[in-house]
Amino acid sequence: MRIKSYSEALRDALDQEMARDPRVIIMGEDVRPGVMGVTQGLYDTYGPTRVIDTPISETAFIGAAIGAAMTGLRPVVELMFCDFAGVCFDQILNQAAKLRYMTGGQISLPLVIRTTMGAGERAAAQHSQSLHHLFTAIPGLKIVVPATAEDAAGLLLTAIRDPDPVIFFENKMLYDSQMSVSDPAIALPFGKAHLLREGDDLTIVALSRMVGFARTACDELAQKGISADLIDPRTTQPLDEAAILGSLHKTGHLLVVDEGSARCGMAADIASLAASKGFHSLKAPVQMLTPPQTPIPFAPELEDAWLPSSGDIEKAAYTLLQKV
Amino acid sequence: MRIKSYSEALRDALDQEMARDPRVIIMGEDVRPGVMGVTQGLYDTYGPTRVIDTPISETAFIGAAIGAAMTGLRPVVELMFCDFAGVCFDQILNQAAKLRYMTGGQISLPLVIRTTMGAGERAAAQHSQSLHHLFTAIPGLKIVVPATAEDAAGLLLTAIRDPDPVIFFENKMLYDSQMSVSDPAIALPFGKAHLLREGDDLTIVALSRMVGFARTACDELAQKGISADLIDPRTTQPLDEAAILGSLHKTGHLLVVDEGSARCGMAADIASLAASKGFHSLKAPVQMLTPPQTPIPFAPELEDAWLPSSGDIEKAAYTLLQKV
Amino acid sequence: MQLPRDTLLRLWRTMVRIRAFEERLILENRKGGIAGHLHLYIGQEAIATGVCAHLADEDAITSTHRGHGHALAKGCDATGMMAEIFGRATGSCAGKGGSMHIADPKRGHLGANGIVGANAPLALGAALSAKTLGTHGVSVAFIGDGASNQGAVFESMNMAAAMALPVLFVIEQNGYGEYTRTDAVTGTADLAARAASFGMPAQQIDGTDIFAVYDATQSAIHHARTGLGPTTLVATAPRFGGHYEGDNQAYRSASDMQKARDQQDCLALYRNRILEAGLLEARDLDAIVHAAHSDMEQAARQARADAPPAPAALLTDIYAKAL
Amino acid sequence: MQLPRDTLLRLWRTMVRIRAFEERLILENRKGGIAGHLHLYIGQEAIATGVCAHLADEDAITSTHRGHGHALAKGCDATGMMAEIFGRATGSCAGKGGSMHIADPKRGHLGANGIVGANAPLALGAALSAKTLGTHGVSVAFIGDGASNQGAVFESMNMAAAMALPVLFVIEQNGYGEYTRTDAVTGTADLAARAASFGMPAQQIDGTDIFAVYDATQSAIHHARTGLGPTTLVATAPRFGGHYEGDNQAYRSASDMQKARDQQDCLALYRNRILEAGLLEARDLDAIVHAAHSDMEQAARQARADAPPAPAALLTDIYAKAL
Ligand SMILES: Cc1ncc(C[n+]2csc(CCOP(=O)(O)OP(=O)(O)O)c2C)c(N)n1
Ligand SMILES: Cc1ncc(C[n+]2csc(CCOP(=O)(O)OP(=O)(O)O)c2C)c(N)n1
Ligand SMILES: [Mg+2]
Ligand SMILES: [Mg+2]
Repeated sequence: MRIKSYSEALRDALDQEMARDPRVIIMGEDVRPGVMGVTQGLYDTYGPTRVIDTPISETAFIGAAIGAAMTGLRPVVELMFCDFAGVCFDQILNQAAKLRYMTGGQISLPLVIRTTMGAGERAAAQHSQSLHHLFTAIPGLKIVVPATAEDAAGLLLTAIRDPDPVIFFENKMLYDSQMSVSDPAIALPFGKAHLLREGDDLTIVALSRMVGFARTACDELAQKGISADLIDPRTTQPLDEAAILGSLHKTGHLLVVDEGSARCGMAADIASLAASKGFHSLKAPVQMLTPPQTPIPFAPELEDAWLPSSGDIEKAAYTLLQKV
Repeated sequence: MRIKSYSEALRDALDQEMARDPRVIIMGEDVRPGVMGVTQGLYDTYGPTRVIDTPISETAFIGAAIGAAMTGLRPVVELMFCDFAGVCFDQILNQAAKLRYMTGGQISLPLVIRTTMGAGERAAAQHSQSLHHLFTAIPGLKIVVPATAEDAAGLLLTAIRDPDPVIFFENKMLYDSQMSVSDPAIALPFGKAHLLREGDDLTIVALSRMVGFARTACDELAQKGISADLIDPRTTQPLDEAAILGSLHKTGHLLVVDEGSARCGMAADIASLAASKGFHSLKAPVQMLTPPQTPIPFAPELEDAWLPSSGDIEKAAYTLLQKV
Repeated sequence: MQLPRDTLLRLWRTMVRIRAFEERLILENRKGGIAGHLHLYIGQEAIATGVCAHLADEDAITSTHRGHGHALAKGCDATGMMAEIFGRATGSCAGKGGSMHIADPKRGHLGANGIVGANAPLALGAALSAKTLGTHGVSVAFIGDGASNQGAVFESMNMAAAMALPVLFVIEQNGYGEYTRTDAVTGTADLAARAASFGMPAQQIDGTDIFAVYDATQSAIHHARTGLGPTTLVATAPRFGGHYEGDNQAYRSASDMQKARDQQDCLALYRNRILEAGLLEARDLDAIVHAAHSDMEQAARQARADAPPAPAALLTDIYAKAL
Repeated sequence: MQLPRDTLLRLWRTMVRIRAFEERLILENRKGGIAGHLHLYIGQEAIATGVCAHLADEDAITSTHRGHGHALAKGCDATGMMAEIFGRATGSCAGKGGSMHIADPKRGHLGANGIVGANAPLALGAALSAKTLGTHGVSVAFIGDGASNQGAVFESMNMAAAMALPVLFVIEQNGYGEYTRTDAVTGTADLAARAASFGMPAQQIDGTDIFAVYDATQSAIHHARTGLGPTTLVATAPRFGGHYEGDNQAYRSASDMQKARDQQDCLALYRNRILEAGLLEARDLDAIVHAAHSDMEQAARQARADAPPAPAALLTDIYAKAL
């Protein structure tokens, strides 16, 4: 174990896989200097054929990564901000996600698109979104939303070794968060939720940065004598339905916390799971805590109000239980 | 009233608004000849300044429509298939949807993007998708999914007169469906659901082409002594929550039928509404009927199996009620 | 024209098989039983044939909605393709792709594409693999003239040039994108100059002249294989039919359509030239035509007889392993 | 150089105000209290100034992440901009947009943009409105050299040329896209020739020479207003600072940075030239510098004093009317 930041853990995991498998290459804008931090230094080790700076042409280089994945490489491509998925969405929606199926299974796509999500940087509406739900809605993709450095590293190993296209959402507000992590990283399975707290009164499902906030909220709730299961699904596709339903069966109360869209987002998705397969466990309305359905405002006061906080989570849990 | 197809009703509504308001222009690929049917003949009436054939450059022409909407025109732009939204997604996600908010309300965007959705044409995975949920998840857009010729015409008038960007999803499998419609068309409000059948046993919420299938299913169910409220929200943003919750309060049972994604889609979205605000009305698990979470297969046998049918709806309703 | 006899026969055979495959499709489509649209390549056969003649299985192509010709020229099996178009379990994509999504990675065919222009970046990727893995492979993206106005294509041209990737962009200039004349929506008439401005050699060629296509491709592929980077070829050839089979082409003059068939038929042009030059005998050529038609008839008969995919196929191939 | 005195003063004033605005931002940022990144325009002032000198409020611009200069040159209010960058309710976008999203449609500023290249299509739309409504307006899209490799830009160039829209594409060639040299990821060194290949006049100009920018723009705007369609200008000028304020520019040589300041400072070049030619007096120029600095100091003081948006602002301006 070693103390590392989320960002360092990711970098080391990349390094680990590049050392292990010569087919792994990295592509993206400014990946040599490593503007986003994670790829820093890899160019020095692996050189220009494996660490490739691209033009500011996301369609071309993500498409190229898809083509490369079809033909023997295992590209890990960096899309600086998930907000930029708009300019290359076709390559993800209609190419990467569908090629295996459309070709009757002839094509394998060992591709990872690393990207960042998350508000809080005062980067405004076009650089702060959390769009994991848009990709979870596309069959053929796997979606990873790690909340901790350990998970980030372990899931990145799995993503790189996976034969299917993976969209890997790093929360940029977590990059500097430190913890003691396995060294070298240990691969973690997809579709296996992480139970961070155990309790009886309610189930809190949280994603990405909201997991940490929820952990804080759980500690506060514990002070008030309320105990919660805190579940981080870690991957939204595949989703560990059993973990969520199992916990719900025990607690009867569900709070979902997500930084993505309130409409057609992961909170709704998980709430719908409870309403269908978990209905008989439910003792109270499902609570969904998400930002309001607006673009992300620039002014710090507004952005802070926009993003769910640990206090909001605590309050939502409390309201939920009062409602019984 | 006159008998018209869904496609004719749309064309006539376009004609009606173009005649009424000289700022309304039409843009898109092959809109002069009217490859998709709806814009046929409008070029003869309105000429090259108001009916504009574009290059096969969706980013450029949808972006141009956004820019034109900011500066005094009211563009109605055709995106042949909603599947093609991938190549111009940024202009919708980060430009059209956010410009009013990011500029503190300085910019108005009276823009309509007409597009097609729907499986059944044996057009395979890249020409058959129903992606209304992806847009419903984006704050700042309004989303219309008309199920009948009357609704298509009435909602298109409203869309064109609306000061916000509207994504208007025409189900291409409905283009030839005929009915008696108001002539001239009468504007229909956004956010107002259509109650097509009234009943006590369950609430069926269906969208787009699934509405007609659900109507057939309701007739069959009626034969078996089961009566249902059949609700077509007509717009997914704004969503007529009151109509759905009101009906659910009466019936206690909810079946949602949608052709979009099973994950993070409209079925989940409406189910989550029931699980939160409608929980105390619910007497049984919410049923969601969607296609399986796969790309859309080409082979007719597979495509037919993929798409929910009226028989599937009937069965789902029956199962739902048995479960009580 | 100094090509060896077997090359001449091979080129003819490929062109003829593409024509026969699609003429068979027209017949079968009239009989009924083919679902969805067919975008036919008839008139443009010399392009796919002349280009793919230089490619081995290790070389990759990415193709378009009008892709039957590319697939056959790249060596895909006509029987599997026919079955695919009929939506059969025996189809090259197990019936899941259809006419617009034929692929055969073993032959280096990475797939036709329903999103115009989207195949260009994919071809870059294959070229990148070839370069990185040192296979000496090249890749070819076929692109319609209408599709050449897509951002994906422009971005790919720049990136290929910047990285000196072994790619060939083949723009098939048939004058139309669906019902619209490409020149009406394109700022320049010179697509080759436009491509060249991205930093690569580019050339306009007569796409009805297979020798022109063959020669230009040879140079381009040599250029690519020797590490000098991409090339664009803009090959002009008419679409005989409409955008899709059944399109009545109200937007197109009768004389334009007639001229295509009478004066711009790449097969007739080839045949005349070869016979005039005395390079092959008429009966050799005719035998190939005959064989092709009977092969395609047989492929269609087989496809009609084959079974559709089993219902369980709906849920396979979404991921490598079911989740 | 045969410009009237008041034009010379106006150009100087605009350049100086842009410089003063951003120098003030650097100071204020060091003091703390400015959230988010600042992408500074220092070094490129002559481009925005020379271009926008020809534009009226009816003419539109669309801008980039590095957009303060464009906004000021287009006549946006410095106080409102400063307040916006401080995230105040009094900001030009009510504090909702920030540095990267400044807009002022009344002045014809349709918005800076955080998605590089995405502003190009928007400018086409304004040009289309001008053409359709017969206002004789033109529009300008400012585009970074890195951003010029985006599909959105290429598609827009083609569409503008095909439709002869009154648009000017101004590519600001500062040599970098973030930390990467643009030439390392671009297939051609000649961005003007690349633009020209789309079917429009295009010209490379010295973006540190405001007279060159002014003259080239004058012709381009005339061309556009007379219905002849788009033009591209590729204007070269160095970024003095990093990609964003605080970037230590480890990727850039000290001499490159020094050269920018010592030899390529468009303000110093202008001042020297004007004084040498005896067109204006040093004290006139200096007074403007003085006034600009005190204006900007005042704007910053005001911005610091202004209130942030009220919490209710979170939920307004999503739609014209709340749903
Ligand atoms: C991104 C995208 N936009 C639009 C279409 C619809 N479409 C299919 S084929 C076609 C015309 C293509 O013209 P061209 O590239 O010249 O190819 P051709 O049909 O002439 O072979 C269009 C517009 C599409 N498939 N993809
Ligand atoms: C579509 C998109 N891709 C990537 C980015 C991240 N990004 C912001 S600025 C920038 C560099 C832009 O370079 P250039 O266009 O030359 O403008 P400059 O910063 O030099 O003014 C990049 C890559 C972005 N904002 N949008
Ligand atoms: Mg064409
Ligand atoms: Mg630059």
